[in-house]
Amino acid sequence: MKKVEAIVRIFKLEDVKNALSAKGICGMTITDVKGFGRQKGHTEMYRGTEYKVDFVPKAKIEVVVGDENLQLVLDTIMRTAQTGQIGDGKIFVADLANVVRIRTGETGEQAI
Amino acid sequence: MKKVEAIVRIFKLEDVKNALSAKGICGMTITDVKGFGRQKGHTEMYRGTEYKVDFVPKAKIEVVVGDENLQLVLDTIMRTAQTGQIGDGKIFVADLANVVRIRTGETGEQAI
Amino acid sequence: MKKVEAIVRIFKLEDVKNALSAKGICGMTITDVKGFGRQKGHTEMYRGTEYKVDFVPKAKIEVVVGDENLQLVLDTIMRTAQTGQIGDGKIFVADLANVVRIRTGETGEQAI
Amino acid sequence: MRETTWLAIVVGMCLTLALAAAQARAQDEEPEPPALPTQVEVPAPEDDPILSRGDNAWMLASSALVLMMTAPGLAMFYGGLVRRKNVLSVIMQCFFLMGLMTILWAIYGYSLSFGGSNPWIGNGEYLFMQNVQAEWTDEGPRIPLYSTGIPLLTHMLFQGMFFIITPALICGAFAERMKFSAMVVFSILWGTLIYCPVAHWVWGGGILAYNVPNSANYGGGALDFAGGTVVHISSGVSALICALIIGKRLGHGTEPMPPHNLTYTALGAALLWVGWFGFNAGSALAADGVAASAFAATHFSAAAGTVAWAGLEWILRGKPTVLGACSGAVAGLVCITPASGYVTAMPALFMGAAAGAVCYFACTSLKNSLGYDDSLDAFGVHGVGGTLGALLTGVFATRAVQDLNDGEPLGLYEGGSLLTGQIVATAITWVLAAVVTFVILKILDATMGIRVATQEEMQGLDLNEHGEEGYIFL
Amino acid sequence: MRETTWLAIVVGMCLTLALAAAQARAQDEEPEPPALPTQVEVPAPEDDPILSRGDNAWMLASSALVLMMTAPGLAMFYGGLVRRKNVLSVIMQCFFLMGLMTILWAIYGYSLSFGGSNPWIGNGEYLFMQNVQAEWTDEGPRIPLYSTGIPLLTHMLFQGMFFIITPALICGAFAERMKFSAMVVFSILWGTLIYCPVAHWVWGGGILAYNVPNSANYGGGALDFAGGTVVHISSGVSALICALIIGKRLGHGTEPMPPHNLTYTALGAALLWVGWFGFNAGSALAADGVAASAFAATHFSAAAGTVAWAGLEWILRGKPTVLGACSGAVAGLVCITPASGYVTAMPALFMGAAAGAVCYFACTSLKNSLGYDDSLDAFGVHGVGGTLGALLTGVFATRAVQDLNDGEPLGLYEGGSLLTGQIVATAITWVLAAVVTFVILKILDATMGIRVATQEEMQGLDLNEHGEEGYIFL
Amino acid sequence: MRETTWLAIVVGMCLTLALAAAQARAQDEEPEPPALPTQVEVPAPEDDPILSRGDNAWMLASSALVLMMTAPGLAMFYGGLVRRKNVLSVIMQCFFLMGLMTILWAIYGYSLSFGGSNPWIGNGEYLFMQNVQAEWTDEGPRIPLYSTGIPLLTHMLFQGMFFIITPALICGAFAERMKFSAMVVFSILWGTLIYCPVAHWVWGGGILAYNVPNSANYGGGALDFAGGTVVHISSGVSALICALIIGKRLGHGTEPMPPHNLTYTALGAALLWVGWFGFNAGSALAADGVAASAFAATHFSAAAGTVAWAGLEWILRGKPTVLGACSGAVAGLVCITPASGYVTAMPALFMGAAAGAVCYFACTSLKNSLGYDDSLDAFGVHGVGGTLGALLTGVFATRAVQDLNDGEPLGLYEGGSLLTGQIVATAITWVLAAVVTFVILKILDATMGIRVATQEEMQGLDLNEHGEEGYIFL
Ligand SMILES: Nc1ncnc2c1ncn2[C@@H]1O[C@H](COP(=O)(O)OP(=O)(O)O)[C@@H](O)[C@H]1O
Ligand SMILES: Nc1ncnc2c1ncn2[C@@H]1O[C@H](COP(=O)(O)OP(=O)(O)O)[C@@H](O)[C@H]1O
Ligand SMILES: Nc1ncnc2c1ncn2[C@@H]1O[C@H](COP(=O)(O)OP(=O)(O)O)[C@@H](O)[C@H]1O
Repeated sequence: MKKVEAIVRIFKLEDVKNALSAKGICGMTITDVKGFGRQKGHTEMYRGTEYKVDFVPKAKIEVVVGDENLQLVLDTIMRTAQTGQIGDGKIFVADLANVVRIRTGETGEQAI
Repeated sequence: MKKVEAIVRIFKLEDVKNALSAKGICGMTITDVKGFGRQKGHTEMYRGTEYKVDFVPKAKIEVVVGDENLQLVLDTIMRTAQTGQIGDGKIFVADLANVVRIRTGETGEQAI
Repeated sequence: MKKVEAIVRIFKLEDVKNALSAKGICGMTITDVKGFGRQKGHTEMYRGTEYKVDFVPKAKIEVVVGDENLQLVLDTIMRTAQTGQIGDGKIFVADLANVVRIRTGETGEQAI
Repeated sequence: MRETTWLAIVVGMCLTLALAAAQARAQDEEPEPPALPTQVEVPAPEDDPILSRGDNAWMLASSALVLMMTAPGLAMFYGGLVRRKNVLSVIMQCFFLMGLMTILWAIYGYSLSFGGSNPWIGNGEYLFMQNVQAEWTDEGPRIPLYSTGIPLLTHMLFQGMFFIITPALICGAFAERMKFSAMVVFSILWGTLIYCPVAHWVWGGGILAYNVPNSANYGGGALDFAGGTVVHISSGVSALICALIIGKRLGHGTEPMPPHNLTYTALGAALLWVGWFGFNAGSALAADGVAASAFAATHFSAAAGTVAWAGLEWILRGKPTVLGACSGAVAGLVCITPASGYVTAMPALFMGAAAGAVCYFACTSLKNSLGYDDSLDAFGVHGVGGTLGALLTGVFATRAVQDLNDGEPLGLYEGGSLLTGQIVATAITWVLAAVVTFVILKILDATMGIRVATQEEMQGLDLNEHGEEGYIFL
Repeated sequence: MRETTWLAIVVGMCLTLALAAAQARAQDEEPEPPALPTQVEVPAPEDDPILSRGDNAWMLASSALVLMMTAPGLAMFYGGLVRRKNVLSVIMQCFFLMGLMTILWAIYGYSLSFGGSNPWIGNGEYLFMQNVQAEWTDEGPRIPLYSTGIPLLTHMLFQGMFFIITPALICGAFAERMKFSAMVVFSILWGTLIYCPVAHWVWGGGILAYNVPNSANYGGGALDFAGGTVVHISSGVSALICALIIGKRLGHGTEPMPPHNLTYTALGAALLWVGWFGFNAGSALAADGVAASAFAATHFSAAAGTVAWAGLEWILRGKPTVLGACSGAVAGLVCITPASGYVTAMPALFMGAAAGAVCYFACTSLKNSLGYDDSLDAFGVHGVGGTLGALLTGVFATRAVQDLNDGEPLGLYEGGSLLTGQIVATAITWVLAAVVTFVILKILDATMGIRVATQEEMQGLDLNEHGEEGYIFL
Repeated sequence: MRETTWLAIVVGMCLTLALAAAQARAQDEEPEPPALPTQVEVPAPEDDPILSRGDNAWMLASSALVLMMTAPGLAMFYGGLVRRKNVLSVIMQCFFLMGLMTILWAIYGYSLSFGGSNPWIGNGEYLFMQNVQAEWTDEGPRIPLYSTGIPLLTHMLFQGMFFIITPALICGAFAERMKFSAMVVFSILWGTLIYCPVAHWVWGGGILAYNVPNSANYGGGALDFAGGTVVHISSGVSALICALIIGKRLGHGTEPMPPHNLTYTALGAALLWVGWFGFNAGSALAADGVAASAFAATHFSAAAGTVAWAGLEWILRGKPTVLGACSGAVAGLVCITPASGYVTAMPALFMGAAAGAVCYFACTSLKNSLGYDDSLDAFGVHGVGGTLGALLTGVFATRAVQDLNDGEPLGLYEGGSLLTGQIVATAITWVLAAVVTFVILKILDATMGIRVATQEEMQGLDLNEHGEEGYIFL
């Protein structure tokens, strides 16, 4: 089992969710995050004082998948989240030791 | 060392925290997240336009534990977070390479 | 590749970010989290009813780095986030299986 | 379904009532003397009053201020105190009542409260705004005047704003768990069966009016300048019954339920303070010296309440809280309401301080020891503060502000005997409000149900009752 | 760059216009009769009016209330309806217009609207506040009075508040995508080329005024007590044109765009309701019986609108929403505006209910089937509600409130012939607003551009147009 | 502990002072002429004034408006500007001062400010509201009147609202780091030792009053219609001293400290604008032509300030900000305050624009180059704007609005000599405010401490001083 963590632009979230859902991946968890990277932030101005805000709001999508679905998920996210502009985000893939479904107590692949 | 990540219902958070705490697990980190899964979202209506909101607010609890405590933590979360209804959430377990306590610089198990 | 997750005090976030940035680590993702640990929370009082709030607001910094940079990142965070008081936070290090840059499709180390 | 049935019944009932009243009026053979206002000294009403533009200017402004008390005032005050998931439900209660109660008032509420001189209930002379609104006569348009020289329309408007805020105050007791449909039906019945009679008894020349010939004059009648009995005791006591019957919120006592937006609560309290000048000083029904005196008493009592409650917390708990300061201000305002046009400055300061202290203990020790869940302390502030105010009016009312009894002293403090009437009026209002509210709620509970389903309560009323969210900050 | 050029052109234009008007006035040899106010019956203006402090008190309070409608009222109502990233841009539009339009009004707006007796446009007699403000005479300071006995300054102030809110209402149509600079230039031109003429035609004794000798009297002239044509039709129709020309928001129809803060919207709606008492009852220009009557009609219509819209949702969609209740209140207020000083209570209730229902369908079915993106329903509420109100004024206006035609009946309902004039005035206002708005926007679009860049629209106007964020809740 | 001691000392001091004043009054053998109001022309005070209901209506409404300026107005304006963790602390300062200062005013503040005719300080004639409130006489109740025909109670109330907002303005300087207890003691002392004397000097017939026989008449005395010296210079200069003595906020200059809720700031600024009509036009103490003129000047100056500040930002920084527009409005309002009842329209526009520009530079360049941390620019706006306004009053005041000197010209612009007195009064107020504030703060700092602990400042004042959180949005 793998945990796929994708940092994407906020306005792409809806598209990515729908695309994953269409591919049968129907579980995921979303977090609001702030990204710092190549994409520049913006400048704010309050009574003449300027503040540089480096952080850009992003959405983090976490999807846990069986190994067989990993590539499908990666491709789907890649395809729907890409704009080609700096700031499209990253996908991180990590191994998972176990998954448990709280409702039933199932573990492993069938808990996903 | 393992990182246990549990996605639970928001109103169960307090119970889970107290139960873990009672078992001597006295460190954890909580994030507000939005979940998407079998549990249905809700519909909102603004001047006649209906929006389907698929995301359900959830709490993510991250607990880092030594391997010896893993089962205890899993059991405790399972027990306190369960309602038996769809949407109870998931627990993900992953290996950790290292832990550092910033205050002291301790690493490994004793830093937990 | 490693994923470094640091839970730090909110008011140290700016410092940590700048220090990492100065060391050439110019990508990271920040999440607002609530921590529970040795550091005590606070008490709130509303019309005579007292509530104990155990959670302390913290910032979680996620940085993905090549293995060669791991120590540099750990040291930098340690140095800048430390105050010596209880509640300075923790750093968790985990292995990553892969990284993808959405914009270009690059994978592995060069996607970081 | 059941809600629709209920609405039909209620509407039917109201119409029946209206027709009955209209008929009652038709049968009234003997000519009725015009309603005697008890709030201010007025010249004998047979003299034709002439329009006083200065008074009308103040009363129109006051009417606007009193509406502002319900929303944004009370809506913010209450809205901030609930949890985020219920903020809209509370605001909706306030806002919808602005619409609903106004319609009832226009159709029959004003007539039931202020029409005719029957000691028990108003008649039908003002139904559908007849004899209130402008009418075409042989000499051209005529806009009827009230005895103090303001248009009767202005009096109707000002009083109508009270008819809105009073049931809205009760919403604090059942907040976060009442069905919206049940709240609507409850408010219609409550306004009709409790508010209108009590308003008539106290202000419409009815059984509790002070020193009015054809009132029953229990204990000599009571003084209630701006609504201690009519508004605060009636709503506060009903709120207690509501809290008891609907039961505690899920998780009450075990989960923390802190106010989700204390900034709203504080800003709402400030708006209430400002609006209360219209409420109390407006109750002079004129821009005269009594209005100025009531304004000052109101301001001083609010100030003393603020400092008393926050100060008590500071001493007893170590920190003065914003919620404490705001609650104290409201407690002071509630307490001075019945007295505002009858007391001088130092008693006003004293009454505010007393209200701050007494309501502080009511909302902390008393509530906790009795264990009911009055979500936003509608009883602790309005019921307790209103009762305290009604009684202290009997102590501090003075002929120095208004000579209402041929130069005889009024309050206990200057040697008068007003207190008895105040006690009687308070007791009668307590009993009426408690009994009728109990009956209404029991019937509603048995028929349409008054509480939302557990699942809905957990997810919040905003989504389940209104399909909306308060804040979407993404 | 181009913005600067534009500002220069506009300022130049305004000055030219002002000078031209001044000259026109200088050439006027024959003595001009003073402007005939059409909003109230006044004694023949040649009698020197004397200062009425009661009326002035109410009018000053009303002026404050009407300013409060723009901000915080409308700013909260509209601000809550947009997405978080654009909340400041909407508030800024309201706030900046409070500054900008006031300056224009002081310099030439009031003069163009209310100066002189030319049927088409005002003259220069009030330019730069001459003949309005205090002046030194041989007998000492003199503050000119309006014919109803309030200072002319008060009349100018009260009317000036309308000059602010009217363009602010239009902002609802192009919210979330209009360039701020374009909004500024648009508002200057719109105020000058649409508002001032229409205000003059209807209220300044111009071509649409009712029963005024030197008006063109198309169809007999129209009654517009507080701005059905001048304020709501003009802004609502222009809003529709704006929505059509600027195009839909990015993602409209595919992405959800829920209101980011419905608590603001509800509180703002409540403030609008309160402020509208100044708007409508203030339009009596006196604290008399007509003011009280207008106040009551306003209150009743808002109430009926609230219950109608929310009730319809309840029946048709299963849930009454907060946004529905608020929209209904505003619809009721819009609809009663032209009628408020001419109708009695039950017609007011009816008009509110009708507005709630009609605007409900306009904002849901109609808008969806036509497919334009009027972000905040400025047309659906103000255009549709204003038109409905102007027409129903022709039905329900009654001499019982004001006798404006020597005892003849006014509205259709009492057998009068007012309706024709109302239809004509409505049609003329629609055409003028639509055509001139179209021309202005096309020119602006071709020169300075009216819409922000796509990238900016996505990131939000707050950051891009103003360099600020609405909330920083960290 | 130390706080309790301090409170005891302060209360003791106040009582002593009150008794001393009472005694002073008792000793006064020669009959005192009644205080000469300098804000309006009044008939010789020996004629018994009669109650003017129109004036009273406006003054009661104005009093409500001025209270609304402190909260919700200033509370939102300031509350939005701080960081989230301190929002309640700021709101609490405003709200608690509404209680605290009112109590002081009722007990001795009004008497010290307006009692008697001593040129230096008021006497004890109004202590505990004696001779102000209603009293029982042989002919029945008597409510004393002020010379303009409003009840003395109304005058007291209106002036009391100024006594609340003035110290609240100072809170902007030490926001986010002052101990609440120190703020309380500071405000008591500041109100007693600075506000009351200055109010007496300028408005109570004291040493700075214009053209009053028994004043010291330095430079001929000064005109201050609604509080340029009394309110804005005194608070603004004290704010500067506070900022200097308490020191910078932790992280000032290195960490970003953006306003956490600019929507509040903008809505608060709008409420200030609306409330300021009561503040300035109310200072006519009547609903007459001067009130209308002051209303217009206020509105025009605010408008010009808005456009000037936002326009300057647009030109110099590329973007007009919401905070800039709001700050400009407040700057314009501050500047016109002393002049509002004495200037005509175009000078008002000019003064607003000048204030917008000057305060813009004060809050950006000047503050940055001097390096003090006046958190919310209480000095930059109120100190600088107030000083500018006081001086420009000396330039633009005109007998055309009020003839205060037997037809002699007033301001420099019309050839009068008023400016000297304005400069003297400004200088005296600067010195008094600076010196006394310095002494008070040094003493407080040495005894009870004025600044919270570092740890508490970092975590925020809301949790540490009040045990509450502003928003809990979970
Ligand atoms: N090394 C990293 N560790 C964690 N998150 C990163 C890292 N680099 C980038 N990110 C995340 O990815 C987002 C996009 O990165 P950025 O460098 O702006 O553009 P791009 O992905 O197009 O190269 C950042 O905002 C940040 O949230
Ligand atoms: N594959 C997944 N990856 C990440 N999070 C998941 C996944 N599946 C479910 N979740 C999380 O668990 C929550 C509960 O899942 P759901 O399918 O609704 O019910 P249940 O856990 O009872 O099967 C979801 O809201 C989501 O946050
Ligand atoms: N076992 C754990 N798992 C996850 N997060 C933890 C754990 N222990 C501590 N934390 C996080 O680290 C933060 C600081 O821990 P705390 O015990 O308060 O102080 P310290 O790090 O100085 O020992 C906590 O607020 C929590 O967010």
